[in-house]
Amino acid sequence: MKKPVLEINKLSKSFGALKANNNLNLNLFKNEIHALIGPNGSGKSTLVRQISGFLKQDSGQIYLKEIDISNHSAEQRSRMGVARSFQISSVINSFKVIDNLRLSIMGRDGGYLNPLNNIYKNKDYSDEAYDLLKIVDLENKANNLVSTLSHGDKRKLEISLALSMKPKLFLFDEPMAGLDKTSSQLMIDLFKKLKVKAPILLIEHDMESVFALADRISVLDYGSVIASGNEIEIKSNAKVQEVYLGDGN
Amino acid sequence: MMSEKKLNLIILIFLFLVPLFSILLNNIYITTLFSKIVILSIAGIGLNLILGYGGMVSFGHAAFFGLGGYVTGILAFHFNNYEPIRILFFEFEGTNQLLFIWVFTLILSSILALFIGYFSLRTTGVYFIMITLAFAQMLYYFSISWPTYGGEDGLSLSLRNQIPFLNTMDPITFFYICYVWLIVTIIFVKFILNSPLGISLKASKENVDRVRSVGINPKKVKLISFIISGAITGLAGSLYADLNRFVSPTILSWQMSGEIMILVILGGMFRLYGPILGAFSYIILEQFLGGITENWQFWLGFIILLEVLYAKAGIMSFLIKDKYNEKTSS
Amino acid sequence: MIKKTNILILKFFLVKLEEVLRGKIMMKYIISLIAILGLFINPGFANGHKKIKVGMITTLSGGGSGLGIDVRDGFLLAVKGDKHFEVIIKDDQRKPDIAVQIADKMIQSDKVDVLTGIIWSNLAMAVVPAAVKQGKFYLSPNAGPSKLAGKGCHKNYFNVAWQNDNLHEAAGGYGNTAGYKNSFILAPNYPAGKDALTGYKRFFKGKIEKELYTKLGQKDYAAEIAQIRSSKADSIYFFLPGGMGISFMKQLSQSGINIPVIGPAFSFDQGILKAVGDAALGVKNTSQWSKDLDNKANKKFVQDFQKEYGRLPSLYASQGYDTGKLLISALNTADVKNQDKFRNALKNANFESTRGSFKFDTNQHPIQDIYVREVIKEGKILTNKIISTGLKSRSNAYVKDCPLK
Amino acid sequence: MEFQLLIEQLLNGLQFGTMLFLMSAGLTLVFGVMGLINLAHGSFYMIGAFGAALFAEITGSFFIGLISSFIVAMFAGVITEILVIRKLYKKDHLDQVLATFALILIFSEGIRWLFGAYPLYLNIPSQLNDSISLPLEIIYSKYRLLIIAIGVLIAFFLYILTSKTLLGIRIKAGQNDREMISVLGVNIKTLYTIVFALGAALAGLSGALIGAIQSVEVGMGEPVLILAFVVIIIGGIGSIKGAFVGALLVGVTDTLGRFLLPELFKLFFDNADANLIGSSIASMSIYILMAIVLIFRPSGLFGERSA
Repeated sequence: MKKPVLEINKLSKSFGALKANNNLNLNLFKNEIHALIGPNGSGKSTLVRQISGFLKQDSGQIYLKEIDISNHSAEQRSRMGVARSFQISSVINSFKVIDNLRLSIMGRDGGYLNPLNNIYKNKDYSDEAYDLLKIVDLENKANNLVSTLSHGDKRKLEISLALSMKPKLFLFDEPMAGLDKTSSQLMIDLFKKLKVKAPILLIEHDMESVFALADRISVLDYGSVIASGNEIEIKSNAKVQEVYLGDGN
Repeated sequence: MMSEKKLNLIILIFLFLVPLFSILLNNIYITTLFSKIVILSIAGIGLNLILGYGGMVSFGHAAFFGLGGYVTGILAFHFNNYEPIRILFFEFEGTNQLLFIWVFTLILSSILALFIGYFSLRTTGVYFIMITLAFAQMLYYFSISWPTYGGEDGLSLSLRNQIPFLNTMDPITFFYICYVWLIVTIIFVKFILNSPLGISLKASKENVDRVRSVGINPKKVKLISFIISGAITGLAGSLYADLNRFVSPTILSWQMSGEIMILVILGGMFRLYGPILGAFSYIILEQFLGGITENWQFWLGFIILLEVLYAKAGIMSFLIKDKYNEKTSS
Repeated sequence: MIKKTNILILKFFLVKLEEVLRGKIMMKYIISLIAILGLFINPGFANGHKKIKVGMITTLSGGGSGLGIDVRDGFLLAVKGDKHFEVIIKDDQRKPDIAVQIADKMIQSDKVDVLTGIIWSNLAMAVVPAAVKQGKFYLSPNAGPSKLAGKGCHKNYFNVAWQNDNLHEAAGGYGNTAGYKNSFILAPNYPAGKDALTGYKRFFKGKIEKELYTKLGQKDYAAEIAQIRSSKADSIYFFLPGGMGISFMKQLSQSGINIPVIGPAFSFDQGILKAVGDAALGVKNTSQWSKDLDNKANKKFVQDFQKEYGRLPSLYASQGYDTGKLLISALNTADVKNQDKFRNALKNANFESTRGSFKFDTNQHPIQDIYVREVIKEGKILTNKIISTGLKSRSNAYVKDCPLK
Repeated sequence: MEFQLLIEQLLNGLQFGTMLFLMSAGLTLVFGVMGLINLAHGSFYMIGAFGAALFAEITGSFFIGLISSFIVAMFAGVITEILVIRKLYKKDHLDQVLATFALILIFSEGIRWLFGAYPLYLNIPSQLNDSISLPLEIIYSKYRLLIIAIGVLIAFFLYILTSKTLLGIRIKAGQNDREMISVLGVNIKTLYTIVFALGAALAGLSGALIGAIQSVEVGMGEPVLILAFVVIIIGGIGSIKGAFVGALLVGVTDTLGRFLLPELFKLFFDNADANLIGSSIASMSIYILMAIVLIFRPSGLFGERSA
């Protein structure tokens, strides 16, 4: 059997009495976009935060290419290739676009405690930054202040930051949220290109995008995966229908 | 209105010429007074590294300033009375050589900053302000009640410490020593601001999550910056002790921390040269008001209040125009 | 004073600078900066015969400023109308580093002949050694740290008030006279506090029940008073200057403890008595001066002070006054520029002190009587009355360490 | 060591703590509701004490003095809030620190201008100037017992105010969500003025209560201010309960530390050294306490965890 890039084993996390994740199992294979859907409060974001290391699990393990990273810090995981985006786009607003990328390239390569080298004069960094911006089509805004960018451009910048980490996998937390139709479509095209570089774990509310992109879909409810499969399997699953339509009827 | 670069140049040239003015006006005290301004500027630049660029509001930088002062005082004290310093099983002689003293000061204030920073950086916001204050207060009360080095009375150095071939007692020579240190500090901090550490620090101030998700540990970044900041302020304290030929617990008090902080904010936080202008205005104002009225503190308070309420980003913003005039909110 | 040539050089220099920098705006700033510097230019001082320039560094703002204000007022009263005097007064904010900087300014820029005015020992320690080494006279109107009386004495340093230990020694002596056998003594945990208790113990022959050091600036003495209550002491001696003493006395009287209290005059002097209130009534305190001292100089002083300022003079005012009178007496026989002659004139102390007899010992600290006073009520006003002489012609314990002859 | 002495010291700690609570309650409310760091809080303590001394002298009644301290400080609070503080809510912490520091200078020098440099007289009435016998042969000052009682009473009153009344609910809403509260139609400006003035008035009252047994002088507020900050940091900012617990902790630690530490060190050193080391460490004790609390609970004992 093929080895998964990411494997999550019996992950649990509670906040007081609330079980956000309950014995959750999940995996992600090469060249795959695995979409995670579920109603609000089903534990999707909690999961992303645990995978990326921003939140410590109560129990269970997370494996990245068979290495147990459950006890690694967020920054260690980032350097190991867990690249993420945030639900609300999170970039350094007071920096120029290109400096955001310089920051992330430098973070990836280490040596960020060096107080003497002039980072703005490092040609390797600049070249790589421009290459990355080309991928997301932002190279003509490289010297703009991030605070002046549109929402869509900020999303793109975030994707390029994730790309710069030489990722082994992407964690995208609602990347389409707040985007208009054309921007969403651009993003969908981009993701299709990206999944060849590294598999994507996608959390998304916009079902159109999910069905357009996902190779596999898992549905989360009350912190556990209740169904997993392709578009048709999910649509016909009784439990899923109950979760999504039950309270409506 | 002018560019920031031009203003910075004017500041440096003006400071360089201070001894000349002082000779022309036949008033050597001007030089002594500006030595104080330069020294406080160094302390302010040290604090500004973490305050303005790193968003860490340390209300305890007097700890480093005072430590620098006391290291200088204590080494000279032991040099003068020929008693070696004993710490546990180690024993070493005092010295009055500034070059050694400065190295000692830098090392010891870094160690202190490592200690204080390690614990303080577990907290954020107001808690950070207060825990740094707490550490400084501990040192303050300790220095008052520990009698070996004078306690509340402080410690007098009969002469300034020495540098080979220079007469440090000459006010102009001493001024230029401080001036050189100011230039060194500015260059060093400028390097930092363009370095990986500096950009990580600025980013950590704004968005810790982003920084972590690109593989940078913001705590380490902040701690290293805190140490550098403490060391710079410690050095300023050492110079201050030599300027006055005297150290006392006053320079460890919370008012001292407040004063360093005020001149940073007064001058303009997001600018490298802001603290210099802040120190300049604060000291000159103090001198000027003190000369005309006994209730000068009342008016000083009044002026500071007006500055905060109606000037946007420090005195520097009166003189130059750029994006920092509108305070960047994070 | 700017000489004309200096102005010309300055102008020439500025024109050159302008050419170099080629920016008019810059000039505006530089000129305004120079205008600020101009603030430091002092009015010219003619070096006429027998003029004297006095720099007074004292505490005029914040806590403890009452003492500085009294010293200043006393001094100014003494030299009032004397045209030989030019007095420059600066506020040290009770911070030693500020005091040092003011001293630098007065020596380097104002070029004073004599410095005086410092209230606190720690400030004196910071300023005096450097000032006298630079050839200035220093006359202390209040602080008398032991270091400056013993090995650290200096030919240009004169103390017109007392050596720090004096009042405490007298209190110890009074403890013997009053027949106390077992004293509870306390002072703040700082050098002057330790000196104070040492001074008391030097003369007190009874037992010390407990020696307690409190935090400097502490205002709540409940914990200490509880210990006094549970002790077997028959007397209390305390040295707690300023607000600390007020707090201690009030709280002691509220505690209902009825053990006699002795203190130095600092906590029972005119300025502070009103704030202590009736709690102070009957307390014995030691002082080298009192309002009711019966001599001509003192009567005139008390009268003039009240007339001039509309309040009763304090101990500190008397010390400032004596400092001024001493300077006048020296100036009458010698020019301050002739340092040796002037120093001898000071040493002779040929002036009428408000304390009656006044002489300098070889270390240039006073030899004087220290009195025991009792706090009484005159009408509605609390004040002091001398009840006995605690120590007659007392010098100090450090004379032998001082190399001066 | 005697048992009575220990109890007496505990009572002293309690009394010190309740006073600190009066000071810190306002500070913590103002910070919690308006997000304002107010260094000038100590000035209201001083203003209260001076107000009390003035009115007690004019009327001859200590109790009128006490009441005036509350009113005078409240008025000073209202005026300060309207003229200055209001403009600071939207500014960052640093500006607040700077501006309120400037206020300290203005108030301190202003008061000195008005009242002169020497301390003022304020003493407690003779019927309280006495001790009372408690069970177990404990003798304790009546006035200090009264202070404890007033402190506890006000703590109770504040508890009711913040948890049971409309004003309290609004204050709470303001703490949690500043936008929300204006949506609810509450007049935010008035609410802020009320909270600020209440804090100032409590500080003024404690200034008068303490001024009567200590001294009424310029600069009396700042040492207490630093202590009050220590208290609210230990307790967790914004929490009245935290301020109460923190105040008692600080009061007891300080009082007992001064008394017990020198005794403790006598076990290891000779008498003089023990006194010295003991009192040195005692003077640092509350700061050590605060550092320890913050190291283990970075947002104080009752603070929000995600501060």
